[in-house]
Amino acid sequence: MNPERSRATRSPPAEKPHAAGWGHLLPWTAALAFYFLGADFLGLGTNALIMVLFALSLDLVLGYAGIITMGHAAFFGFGAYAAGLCAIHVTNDPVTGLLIATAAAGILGFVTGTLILHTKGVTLMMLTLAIGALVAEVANHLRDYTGGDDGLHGIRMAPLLGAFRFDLWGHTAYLYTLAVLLAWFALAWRIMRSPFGRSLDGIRQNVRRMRAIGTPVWWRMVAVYSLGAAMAGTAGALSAQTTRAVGLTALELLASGTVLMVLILGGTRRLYGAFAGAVVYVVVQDFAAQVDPFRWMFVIGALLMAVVLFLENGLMGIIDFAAARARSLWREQTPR
Amino acid sequence: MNTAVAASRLVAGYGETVVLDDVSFELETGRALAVLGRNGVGKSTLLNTLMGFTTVHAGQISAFGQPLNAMPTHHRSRAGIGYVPQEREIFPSLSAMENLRVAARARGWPLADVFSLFPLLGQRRESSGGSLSGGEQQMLAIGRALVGGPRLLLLDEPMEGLAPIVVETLYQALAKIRDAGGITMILVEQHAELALSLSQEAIVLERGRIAYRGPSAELARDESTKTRLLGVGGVEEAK
Amino acid sequence: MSEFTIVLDGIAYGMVLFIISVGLTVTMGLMRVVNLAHGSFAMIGGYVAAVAVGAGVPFIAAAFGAALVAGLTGALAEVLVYRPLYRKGELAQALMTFGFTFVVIAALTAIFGTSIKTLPLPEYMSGLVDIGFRMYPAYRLFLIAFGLALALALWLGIDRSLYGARLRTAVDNPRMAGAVGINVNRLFQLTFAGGCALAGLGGVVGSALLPLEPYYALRYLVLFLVVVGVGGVGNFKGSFVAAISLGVIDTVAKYFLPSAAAYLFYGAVLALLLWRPDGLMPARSAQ
Amino acid sequence: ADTVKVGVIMSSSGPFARWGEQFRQAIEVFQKQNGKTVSGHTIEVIYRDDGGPNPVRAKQLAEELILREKVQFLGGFVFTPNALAVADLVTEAKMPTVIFNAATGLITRKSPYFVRTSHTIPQAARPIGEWAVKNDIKRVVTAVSDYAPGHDAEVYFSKAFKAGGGQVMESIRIPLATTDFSPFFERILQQKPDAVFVFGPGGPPTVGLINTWASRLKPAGIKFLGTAETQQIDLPKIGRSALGLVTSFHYTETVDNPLNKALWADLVQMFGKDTVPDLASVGAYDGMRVIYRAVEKFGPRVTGDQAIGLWRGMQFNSPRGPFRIDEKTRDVVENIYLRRVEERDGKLVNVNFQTFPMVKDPWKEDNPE
Amino acid sequence: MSDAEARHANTLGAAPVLSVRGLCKSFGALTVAQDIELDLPGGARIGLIGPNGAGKTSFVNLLTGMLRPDAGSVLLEDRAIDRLRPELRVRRGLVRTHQINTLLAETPALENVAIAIAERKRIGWRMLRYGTGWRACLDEAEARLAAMGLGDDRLRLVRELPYGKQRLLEIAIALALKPRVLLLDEPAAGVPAGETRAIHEQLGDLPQDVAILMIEHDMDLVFRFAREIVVMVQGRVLTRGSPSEIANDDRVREVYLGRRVR
Ligand SMILES: Nc1ncnc2c1ncn2[C@@H]1O[C@H](COP(=O)(O)OP(=O)(O)OP(=O)(O)O)[C@@H](O)[C@H]1O
Ligand SMILES: Nc1ncnc2c1ncn2[C@@H]1O[C@H](COP(=O)(O)OP(=O)(O)OP(=O)(O)O)[C@@H](O)[C@H]1O
Ligand SMILES: [Mg+2]
Ligand SMILES: [Mg+2]
Repeated sequence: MNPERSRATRSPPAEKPHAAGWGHLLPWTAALAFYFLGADFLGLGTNALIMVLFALSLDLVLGYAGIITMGHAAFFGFGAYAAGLCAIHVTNDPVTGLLIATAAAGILGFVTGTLILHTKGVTLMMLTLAIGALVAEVANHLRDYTGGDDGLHGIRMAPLLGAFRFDLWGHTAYLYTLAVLLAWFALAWRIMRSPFGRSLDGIRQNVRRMRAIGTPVWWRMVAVYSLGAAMAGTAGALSAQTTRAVGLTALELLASGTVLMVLILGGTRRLYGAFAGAVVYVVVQDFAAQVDPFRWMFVIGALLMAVVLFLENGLMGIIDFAAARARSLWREQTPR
Repeated sequence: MNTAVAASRLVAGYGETVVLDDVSFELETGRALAVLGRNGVGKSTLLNTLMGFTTVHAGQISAFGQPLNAMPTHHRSRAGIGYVPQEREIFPSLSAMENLRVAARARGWPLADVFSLFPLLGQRRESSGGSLSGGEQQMLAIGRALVGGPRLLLLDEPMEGLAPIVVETLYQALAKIRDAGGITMILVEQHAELALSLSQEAIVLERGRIAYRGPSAELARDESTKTRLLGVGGVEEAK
Repeated sequence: MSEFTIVLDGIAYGMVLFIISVGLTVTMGLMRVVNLAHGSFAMIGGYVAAVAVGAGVPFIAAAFGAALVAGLTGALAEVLVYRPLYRKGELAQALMTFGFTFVVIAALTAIFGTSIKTLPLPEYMSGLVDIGFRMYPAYRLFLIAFGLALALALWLGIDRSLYGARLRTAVDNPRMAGAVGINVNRLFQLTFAGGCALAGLGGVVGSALLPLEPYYALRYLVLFLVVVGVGGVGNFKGSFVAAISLGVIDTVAKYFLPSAAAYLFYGAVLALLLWRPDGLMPARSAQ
Repeated sequence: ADTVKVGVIMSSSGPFARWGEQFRQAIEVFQKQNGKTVSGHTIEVIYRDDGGPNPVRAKQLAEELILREKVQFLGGFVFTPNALAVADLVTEAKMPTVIFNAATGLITRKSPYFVRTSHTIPQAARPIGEWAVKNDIKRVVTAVSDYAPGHDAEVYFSKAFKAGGGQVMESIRIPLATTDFSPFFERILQQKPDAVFVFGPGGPPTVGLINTWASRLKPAGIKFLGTAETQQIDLPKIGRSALGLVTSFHYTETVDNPLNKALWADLVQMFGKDTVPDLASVGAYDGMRVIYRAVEKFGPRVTGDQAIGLWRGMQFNSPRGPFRIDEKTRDVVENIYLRRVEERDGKLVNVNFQTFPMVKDPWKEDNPE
Repeated sequence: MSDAEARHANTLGAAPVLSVRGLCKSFGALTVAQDIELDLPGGARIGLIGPNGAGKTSFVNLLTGMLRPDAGSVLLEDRAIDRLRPELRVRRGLVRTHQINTLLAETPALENVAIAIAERKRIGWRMLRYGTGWRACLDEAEARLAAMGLGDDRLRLVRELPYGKQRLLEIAIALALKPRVLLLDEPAAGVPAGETRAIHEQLGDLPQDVAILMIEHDMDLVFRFAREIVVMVQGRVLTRGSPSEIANDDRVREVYLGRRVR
């Protein structure tokens, strides 16, 4: 063997973007601080957190496994209806309802996933879309149960853990949502760094390669699809429980489109991208709609375009950019 | 003096990564240059730079007296640079025939000539590029460059994946092109003897710099340099 | 004979789907840009024509004028919006074109208001024609004829031409396409403009079945995507067959089984795609 | 003098943007006619966009309006699910809330602080059923959009029609996304009914719906019965196909009444000659009247219970005609008009030919508390 | 080992690890496999050569399940695997490399190998408890890359590696799967002559009972490696024999070897 192997380039070894320890602290502290500082906006805040969870669930499916789905809202909506119906007919304990809804959405994800995940690309996209549309249609038709177009209402939640009432100001709702989000986030963070998560990364990049090392590709995709569905179901359930209402819109294509937009806006495959995207989207939408409810589409549209044009991977691109700047400044200042 | 290609103090790479460092050479029209070197020393990058696929950080490159630095790739092709990339890069959704037709120019080789050079390709002309076998794709990549009527032919390991008997045919064809003059060739090859016997001049790259430059015949005889720069000694010894 | 009428209705409806989606077959199918802004161009065409017809321009002239305007808008958008995108991957493209659609909707609403726009058909198209056993709307016959002509023209002009092959090289491998002398930027710009012009034309011609309104660009987008998806990305024959099949299935189902109609369209999409995962007419590269 | 804030939740973006626009224009006209102040107190209207049927967003907006903006009244609500979503909140906050549009029967049941200034679907659908069966129409096919309002319309029309001895041959439900109505109408053609009762999805597809009727069913003598399909705003787009359509509705633009004329005239003056009042306009206009009355009576610190107390049984003249809020149900009691589309001065208009005076919501009668 | 002995070992040795029975495949009018019969006993070192387009890669695709045969059967350790999906065949030890690089381009070289090792160890499903297991995979991957001479490149994204190193990585991954049967499709194409030694050494380090089939157009490598050579032409086995027999076979010279310029 030749001991002096040539290395032609001077590029440093590839660094995987890793959020540093304090990087974790920032968003969560901010979310907690908001509870104290944004008291008038807790409803908005809760919706934003729910959107974060929803987008996070899409990140697993789309960002990591590369399954482009246009029907993800089906799971959100299914979870929402499951939680709502559970509260009305079974038990109005929030945690039980949340678990039931999560499981229900996960099962729907598993069943539809097994059906469609042998396809790929545009075909898969259209299949997810068709399934989303069919689920929405079923909800519309089962008016006796779902309220159809009138929406599901009459949901009354028992106090959380028997102790905390869902108050008018949304304090309980906010903290409850934040806690659930944190739990899912921690789980997702770990899973995406596990061998399982890495195999998804591989599947997204090159299915042939993964087959050639013996990865049961289809099963892995079904697994992550179900996982994402369950997570979206939790988000839906939170929405149903905190607003005490579910509408068909939760299931509609536009909802699938919105969450897609939110995730890509934030940046895929970062987990925190879901954070950035959801918060910015919800806030901008709310703000623009207040300033001029007739023209907010223009603002949102321009924002989306600007992000794509000027940032590499969504809003998280800003953070990468800032980190890179900081690193190079650091290097310039410290003699090597 | 009739210079076909020239590079002076060229620094080029991918994005911020610098691969080629201070590379200079000149090649006269009608001559063949062998570019040798180990894995990852920048051979392909040199050809890529001539095609405009890299970032040039410093230095000049020109072909046929025109500066290339700012010229878009399709103009380079129209100016007469033909390219056979290392990974073949044939167009998978086009048939073999279409792969040739999109590249064909009046001044280039007629399609029939390509098919008589590679009869197998003629038999597969209706197959889509993506379904061709590795060797067939290689033939197609070469054919595609030839039908464009290049004045400067860049070949990145053109023999790879071809059966020995086809290598022989191709060798003779390239030798003929070389002997006819007119077409300038830059040939990147792993098989040093083959490359050296086809070319009049050779450069050896090491870590993106030119480590050796001289007539091919001389390098072919210089076993110690070859061993040092190319590590081919092992093969010799095993024979 | 009612059955025959229904099939005819289905074909006419399918033709509308085809006429509007075919532009998307060009931009998304052939050029592989995830073009969620397709509806915007159809909408721009439709609005322009509506204004023109309102001002007294004859229908056909207005239609082609609208196609031209949509095409030019497309050419401009290609430079400003799409060109930076080709390398950025499908997600960035989806986001960008979605944003673009929002902006177009907001702009058109600002200019033309929030009410729907109608495009009155000329006399000769709005009447009924005797087709032997009954009277039948002339407009639908026109749709069928127009759709067939368009399909044939595109099949010959793109699928079977060197231009089509060039386009596919640029999509397969733009770098290498440049290396065989193809001006990828110009080719894309022209093609994109063409796709947008087709969208504009479709917006005009189909306006009686897909009414023009501020939300048009998003409301019917799914329909267009489905046609392109079911047809197999990137070929006209596929889109044509898919559009007609979906049109006929949808219409016939609504006639015979109105109670299940809501499920039938997407049910059919699901069934067709599970049966033929590469689309009804898979593109060659999919083999 | 104080400022009284009124939060209006409406749809002013997306496919239903027109509703928001109509609301806003009518409110501005109302404030022009009646001043922006009531007994020296400024009435400030704060608009919020819910973007369409979206209960989650509606609830969040209502929360913000109540908690942050500290509004005194809520108004608006184009869609039923949005109104239902705020019911609990409104009850908890004792917030007097005026539904300007949403038209499902049960809404006012859901909170004691709801009143309604629009109509309910059953209210509009029943009279035309009663009328049809008395006017030589014996056999009908119903074709309604497949969503809750459509289902309600189908049920209440059929009930009244059958009660009069008519026969409903088939009840077809048309998927909401339908833009090509020909297969349904072709099916109806085969059954040869005397008329078809239609409840369309509203908005853009209406034009296609009526045109398809005109080209397929009209020649066969099958009449068109509807409710909101022939609004003035759509008539010019539908064109002459609309001639002769019979619909029943609580508001007709051509009603001869000074308030209506003033409303129309001011809309035109402020927002251009093509502006036409419609159900959204009267809903918002009368909604503002109701709110003004409450401030007039109780001043800027009006409580929910005071306002609702005042509103129960309140009566006044509306552009639509006489108007009353039911004492018990807090729902609107109003005339339902049967109208026919006619051509007047080269323009298509709805013309009333029969009035069902002061109709109550039939749903509440059928579903006693 | 003499030629005769080699053949003896092949025909009479232990039961074949892989046997191919009557394999047929055509694409329309083009036949790429015509009634192919082949046994790979443990320890086999077979070179598969033949003109371009003869069907060599297709043969590998048929064995690994990437192509569905029209007829015939493949037995791995006496069990028919025709119905197994490709990934399950891999799990049973039937491993291949690709003629055209098939790697995870946006992933560092190290992880490309580590993921494969994780699958081999069946820990690819682990989601939550994986710490030491995954560390071990990384460590093994690191060692394997170093042995291939790719140690310095382990953290670089595959996309940025030069072509030749990507070829070596293909092989490193295949070896990391600890195959029972290894099918190499032109492993050395694009690898400089100096570097082919690394391949040769690595193959030499494999357990002796692993069966290897190598497709190559580089005759130096084939003749150094193979104990038996199979020549395939137009989907059929033209002939087979020891390297020296094949080198002197006129038919093989005519259709494939030519006069040997190399
Ligand atoms: N896209 C890229 N981005 C960054 N670096 C690259 C890229 N492509 C190649 N390189 C680096 O450039 C250097 C030169 O690579 P190049 O492909 O020119 O080598 P080569 O001499 O052709 O090698 P081989 O013999 O393997 O083909 C290598 O170190 C490689 O890692
Ligand atoms: N999917 C396919 N559809 C149609 N023809 C195919 C397909 N795959 C391969 N072929 C054809 O089958 C023949 C055999 O291909 P294969 O790749 O097996 O050749 P090979 O022996 O590996 O050749 P090489 O030495 O050039 O790699 C080729 O002529 C090729 O064009
Ligand atoms: Mg190279
Ligand atoms: Mg091969």
